[in-house]
Amino acid sequence: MNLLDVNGISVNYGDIQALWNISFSVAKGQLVALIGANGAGKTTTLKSLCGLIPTASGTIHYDGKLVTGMPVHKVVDLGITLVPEGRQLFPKMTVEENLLVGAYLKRAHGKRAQTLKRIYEIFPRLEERRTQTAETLSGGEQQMVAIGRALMQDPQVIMFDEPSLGLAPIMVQEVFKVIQELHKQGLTIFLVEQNVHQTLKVADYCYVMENGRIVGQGTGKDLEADESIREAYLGF
Amino acid sequence: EQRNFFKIGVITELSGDLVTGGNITKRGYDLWAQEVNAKGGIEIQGKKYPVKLVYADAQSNPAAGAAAAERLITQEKVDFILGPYSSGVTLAVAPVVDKYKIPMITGSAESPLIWKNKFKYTFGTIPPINFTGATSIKTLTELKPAPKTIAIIGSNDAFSKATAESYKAAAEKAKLKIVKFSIVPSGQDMTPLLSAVRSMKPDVIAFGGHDEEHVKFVKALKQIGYTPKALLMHCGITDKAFIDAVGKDGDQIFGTTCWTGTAKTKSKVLWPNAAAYAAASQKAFNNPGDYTQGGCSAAGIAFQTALQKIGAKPGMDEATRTKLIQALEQIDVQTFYGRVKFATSGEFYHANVGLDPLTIQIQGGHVKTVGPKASVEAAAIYPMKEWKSR
Amino acid sequence: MELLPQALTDGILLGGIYITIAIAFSLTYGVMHVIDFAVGEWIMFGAFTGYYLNKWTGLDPFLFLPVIFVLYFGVGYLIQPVIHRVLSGTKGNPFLMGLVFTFGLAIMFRGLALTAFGFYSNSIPSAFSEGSFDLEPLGLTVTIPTVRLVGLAYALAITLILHYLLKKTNFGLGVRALAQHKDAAGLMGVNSKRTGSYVYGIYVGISAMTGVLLGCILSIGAQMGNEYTIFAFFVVVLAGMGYLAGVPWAALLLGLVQSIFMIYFNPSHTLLAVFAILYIILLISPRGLFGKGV
Amino acid sequence: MKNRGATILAIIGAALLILPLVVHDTFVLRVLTEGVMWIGLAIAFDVIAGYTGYLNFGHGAFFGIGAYTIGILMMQANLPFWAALPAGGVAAAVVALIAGIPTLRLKGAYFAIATWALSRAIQQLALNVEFTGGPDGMRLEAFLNPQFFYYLMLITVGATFAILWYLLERAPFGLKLKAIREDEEGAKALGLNPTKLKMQSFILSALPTGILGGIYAYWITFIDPSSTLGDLVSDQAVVMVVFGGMGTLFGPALGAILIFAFKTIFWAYLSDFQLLYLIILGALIAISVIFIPNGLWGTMFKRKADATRPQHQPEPASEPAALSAVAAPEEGN
Amino acid sequence: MAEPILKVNSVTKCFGGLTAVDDVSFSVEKGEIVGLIGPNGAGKTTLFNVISGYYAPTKGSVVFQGNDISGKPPYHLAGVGIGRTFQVVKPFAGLTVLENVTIASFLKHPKKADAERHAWQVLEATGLADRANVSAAGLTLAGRKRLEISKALALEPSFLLLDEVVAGLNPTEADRTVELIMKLKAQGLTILIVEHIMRVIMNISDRLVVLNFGKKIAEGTPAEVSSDPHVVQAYFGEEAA
Ligand SMILES: Nc1ncnc2c1ncn2[C@@H]1O[C@H](COP(=O)(O)OP(=O)(O)OP(=O)(O)O)[C@@H](O)[C@H]1O
Ligand SMILES: Nc1ncnc2c1ncn2[C@@H]1O[C@H](COP(=O)(O)OP(=O)(O)OP(=O)(O)O)[C@@H](O)[C@H]1O
Ligand SMILES: [Mg+2]
Ligand SMILES: [Mg+2]
Repeated sequence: MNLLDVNGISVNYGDIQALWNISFSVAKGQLVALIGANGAGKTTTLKSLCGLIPTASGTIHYDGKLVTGMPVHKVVDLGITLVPEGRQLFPKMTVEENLLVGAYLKRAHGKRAQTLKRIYEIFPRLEERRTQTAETLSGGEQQMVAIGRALMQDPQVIMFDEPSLGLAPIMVQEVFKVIQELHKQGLTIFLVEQNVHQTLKVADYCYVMENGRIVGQGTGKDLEADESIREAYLGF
Repeated sequence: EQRNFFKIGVITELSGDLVTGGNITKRGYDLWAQEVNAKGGIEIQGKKYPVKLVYADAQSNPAAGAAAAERLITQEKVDFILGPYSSGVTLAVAPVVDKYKIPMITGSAESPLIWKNKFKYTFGTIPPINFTGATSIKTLTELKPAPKTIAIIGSNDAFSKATAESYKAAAEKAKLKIVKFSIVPSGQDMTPLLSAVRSMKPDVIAFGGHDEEHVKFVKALKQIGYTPKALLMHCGITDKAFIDAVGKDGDQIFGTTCWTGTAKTKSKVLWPNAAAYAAASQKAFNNPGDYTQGGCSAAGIAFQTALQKIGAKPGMDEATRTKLIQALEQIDVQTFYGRVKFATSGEFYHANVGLDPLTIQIQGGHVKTVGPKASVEAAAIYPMKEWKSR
Repeated sequence: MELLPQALTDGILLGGIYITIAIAFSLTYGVMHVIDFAVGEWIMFGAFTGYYLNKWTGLDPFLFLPVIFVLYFGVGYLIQPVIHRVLSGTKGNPFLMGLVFTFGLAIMFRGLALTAFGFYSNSIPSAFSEGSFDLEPLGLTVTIPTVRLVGLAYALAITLILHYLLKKTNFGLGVRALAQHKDAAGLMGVNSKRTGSYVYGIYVGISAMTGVLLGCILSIGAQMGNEYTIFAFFVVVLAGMGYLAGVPWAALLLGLVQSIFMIYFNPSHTLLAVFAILYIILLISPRGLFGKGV
Repeated sequence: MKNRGATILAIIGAALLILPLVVHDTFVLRVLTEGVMWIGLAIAFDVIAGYTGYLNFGHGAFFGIGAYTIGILMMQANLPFWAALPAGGVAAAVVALIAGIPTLRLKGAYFAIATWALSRAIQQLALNVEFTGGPDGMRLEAFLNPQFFYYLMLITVGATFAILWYLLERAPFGLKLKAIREDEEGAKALGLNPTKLKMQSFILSALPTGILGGIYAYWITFIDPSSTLGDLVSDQAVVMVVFGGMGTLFGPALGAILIFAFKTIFWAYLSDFQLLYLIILGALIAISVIFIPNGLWGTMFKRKADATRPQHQPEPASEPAALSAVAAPEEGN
Repeated sequence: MAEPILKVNSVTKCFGGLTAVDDVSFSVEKGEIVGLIGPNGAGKTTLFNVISGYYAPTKGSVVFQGNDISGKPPYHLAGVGIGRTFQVVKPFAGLTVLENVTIASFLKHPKKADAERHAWQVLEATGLADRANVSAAGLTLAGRKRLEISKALALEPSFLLLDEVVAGLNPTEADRTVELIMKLKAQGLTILIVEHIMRVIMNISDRLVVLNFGKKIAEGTPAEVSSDPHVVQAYFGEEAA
């Protein structure tokens, strides 16, 4: 069953059209990736999926419900969330407060103590830094908080926007491990990455985007074997 | 310009910080015009010429006042001008009216500064505050048991500071011991200062300030629980609005003024006496009017009298206006407001020195004259009743 | 020296008044990043509402506080979307736009008030305006006016309630998140529009209640707002803009400076001292007394 | 476009110069004089606010300092006006220099409120010292020659405009200030000294303001703390600049003309509706902020600029060519 | 051997109790590319900030072309030939791309017309010329990173500090940037670069300096460093690149 169904959406920034008639779907429990050049429109896609920016046309269904035009707080209430590009933490709040904001929703509020414990198990580093304000964390730690915060929402689908950006190799591996772990636990994952090599390895299915359009798709293995993809996105 | 009515410019503060005073001024001018017109106008050589007021808002800003004067004179071609509420605006307007040789009488501005500048075309019906302040102090010193100490506070604006200084000069002369003399920034909560004053236990507290400061002052004194034997403020307290605002706490406060609605005046021009004026004002504005408003109406009467005297008709030329100035310098007329007579030399040049200042006290919500002896309506209540037991 | 206890008391009570003026103002700045020039006008409207309610019903104005809060909460709630629109504009400088927008509102409100209420000053009578506490029995020459004490209590109560709301409730968590990062807060499920409206509503409501209090302690008038806007700015900047916990201290400092200055120095230099102190503190600690402003 | 703009400007300038020969109405001349003064105040304010990004709520203090300097020099030191006038500008500039060193380290609202506190402190100072006349203010000897003040104001503001235009729009200085406005830290890496540039901008804003204050004092003949050192100049300058469009010279000038014209017309011909005027002015300000956040000038000319700017295209051709399908081969690299 | 262009002598930088850079020394020879790597929060950006004058070192000194520059303000250092980019890009968002670069060009070309001409040249070289009149805010991430480089280059520096100018770029974009960097090196520029993308840093660097918890833990050729067990453990992780 498809948890997320995107049908022909277009998005404009003023006079500039950033997305052209995008369609794709994500099935429950899958790890689906979206790759593409800079400025292809990946972030724009994610933002429009969770209602952060309005779509000009097309529909988005989540779990059978139409979410197009819904404000972001309602969309996330349905169980889909985003770990945004650049982490977007609450800089003056402590690590723990950042995580607790994740449990703002009624749905998540009840289980917050429990979820928090689980997150500290996944990221013991965060427990060590509970009372440190987010702005003083290192890049990798910030990324952990961002992921943890999303998990606090008890979502069904997590969308990641370039979670490995600016991370040291050791942290990149860490983040990919966590993503795979979450996938294993049954979460549906939609991943946008520049680290194409690793991404194709872990993804069940993958879409390729260029200039605001979906220009290719296939399983991770298929795409990895694809010459043009190799040249365009894997370099060397 | 040929007209069969007098066109009179009114420059006053209809907006900005001084909007209260400006509007009181306007009422005074309005009431005069209304009354004149009700009688068919000003009678000049057997013919009656109605008056028409043209307003210009000085926005509580001297520059706007000067522009207002220029507009009224050059565009509206007014015959003469009824002047601003505040001294500041008056000081900016006066050179302009001098330049165009257009007479102006202000019914309100009472800073000594104006008169020291000796503007040829500017007159004022309200005596300067340094002329009136002494009377109240004198009245207070004649009460039994005579007060010995006084604390004087003034707000830091031109008028209030001058008030406080005139009280100070009078107190020194009357050998009252001044335990405190303070000027405070305008509009502030004065509680801490009054706490300090309280510890000195002065018999009299005198305050120079404006409307809203009067209310705050009374409330602050009450809140710290200090009742002096006498509390002296200024003319503002005669306004009904002040009495309404402080209610019973306003009772027994002294004030300095030149006129009240019950003043014993007699006149042949317009209102026969103060009471008639107060009644007319009550009818028009639901407020008997205070001495600023009265002074403004009296300014109109002064013009009216001078015009009649020289037989000037609307659309005066420069020569006539010069004659009008001379006539104004010579008039000595009894009005509902009292005697109007402008000084022609000295530090009160062109200010009205015909009036006798009065000491008043609020008694049971009414303004009563309690001094000087000749004008007394009621005996002063002294010492003041404790705030607590009211 | 004998005056010192009274000087301190007066200063603290005056500080209480400043807390009431500034605390909610600081909250909106912290959350919405708007410097509301109309803060004094909300206070003024509240004061006149209290005045007329008292006049018509004859009941004590303190009884109306909840009514006034609810009424002005509604007003703030309804106006907030407009302010939100101004502030979230991508054009121009939103901070400045917010400031100029509320500046326009303030001018308009003053005009409306002068038209509706006239230009006279007034005062709101209350049972509390009467008495005072004398600490004479304790050997101190200190008088505490009841109404000012009530004002201080009200200030502290509002401070505590706001503190509780912000720090201990889920709503508060959402508000704080919103203050720091609007989009991220949205992603966490915070309804930014509604939460913003609540905050602005609370601010307008509290400011209006403060107006009633000021009417009882001091005086009211259509032009009273300007002066309180100045003091609200003063306190909030001194506290560190948007730093709520700094407001009581900044307000008390201001009250004490004024009181000490009036008693021990030349009272006519009081405001000079106040402004000079604000200026100097900003120079030494550019984000307020505690360096915690945003 | 440039040439046409210059021609229009030249025509307006010439018209303003010969105006007093045609218009003999001294009131009109007075209004024009004041209008020109407001243009000067608005553009001077915009130097620091619009170009540099520092909202100076104490702008009125420079005006007042200029006014008082001239008042004191003329009335107490008996200097002639021409000798006193430059001193007004210099005094304002010196105060800007002294006040700028600490205040320009502050950011955003803190700067706005610190400058405002400073201007209040200066006002209180003037109320409390002898040589300013305290609350009574100060009267200058009256020299009521409308043409004189009109030309003096026009020449001063015209010169200010020309100098500012050159410095801000022609010379690198303006662009450097904008860099500071956008990102001070980033600007440092490019060799700009923000402290120095901000100070220059502050002084450049204060100097003409002080001179205008001086002319004002001599023209109106009366100054006092509540009007001359009050908030009017700052408040009105903010409104004019925002309404006209910040960070442009023509915007504030336009804003000054329109706001001043609105005020004057209302004041002169609709004075029976004085309070309505407050309501309308307030509403006008609020509404203009909502609908034209870039100000009039910004809205009128940004539109055009947007339209003429190159279309937002896909990345340059050296980028990977569009993948028409997964298998499409790719060239380059 | 000639005097190194940059010498970092025992530089320490503390923030309150935190020591972000701890007694780090190394030098950069003229014409080489030195890579600065290390885990997140190791102190790389902080060290950049010290070298470019944004922070004064708490201890130690920075010597550039034989002159002690520690504590000199950034605008002074820009004048002596140090250009830098920012990890968090800092475009002047309200200005156009051309204006952004022109501002930097003023350093060597005080006349506006000259500066603009020079800025054009820089933009052509960095491939942003077709965006010259676009508002800097409208650029994509790749564009903004390139704008950062353009601004630094417009200063005509002799020494360039690049902080994660490749991060976030897709491989093709990254390659273009690498190409640009190599071209700059060929023109004689000395470059100190921070980057997490191994593919890039390993290929372009002549030498690497590795920081961890503010301390220098290794220095050497890419080959030497990537086989250093400390570095592998702290930075690369088991699956070393
Ligand atoms: N706020 C905005 N205003 C105008 N244009 C925008 C805005 N945000 C993005 N764009 C444009 O929309 C297009 C898609 O941008 P988007 O950020 O979605 O790309 P992306 O695939 O996420 O790129 P990256 O890999 O660099 O993150 C780009 O051309 C970008 O310039
Ligand atoms: N201004 C500051 N105040 C306090 N701490 C700071 C400051 N700047 C940096 N730090 C701290 O110093 C340490 C080093 O930070 P730095 O930014 O130099 O790391 P980095 O090596 O560049 O990391 P990354 O690879 O994530 O960019 C971090 O722990 C950081 O939180
Ligand atoms: Mg993106
Ligand atoms: Mg870094």
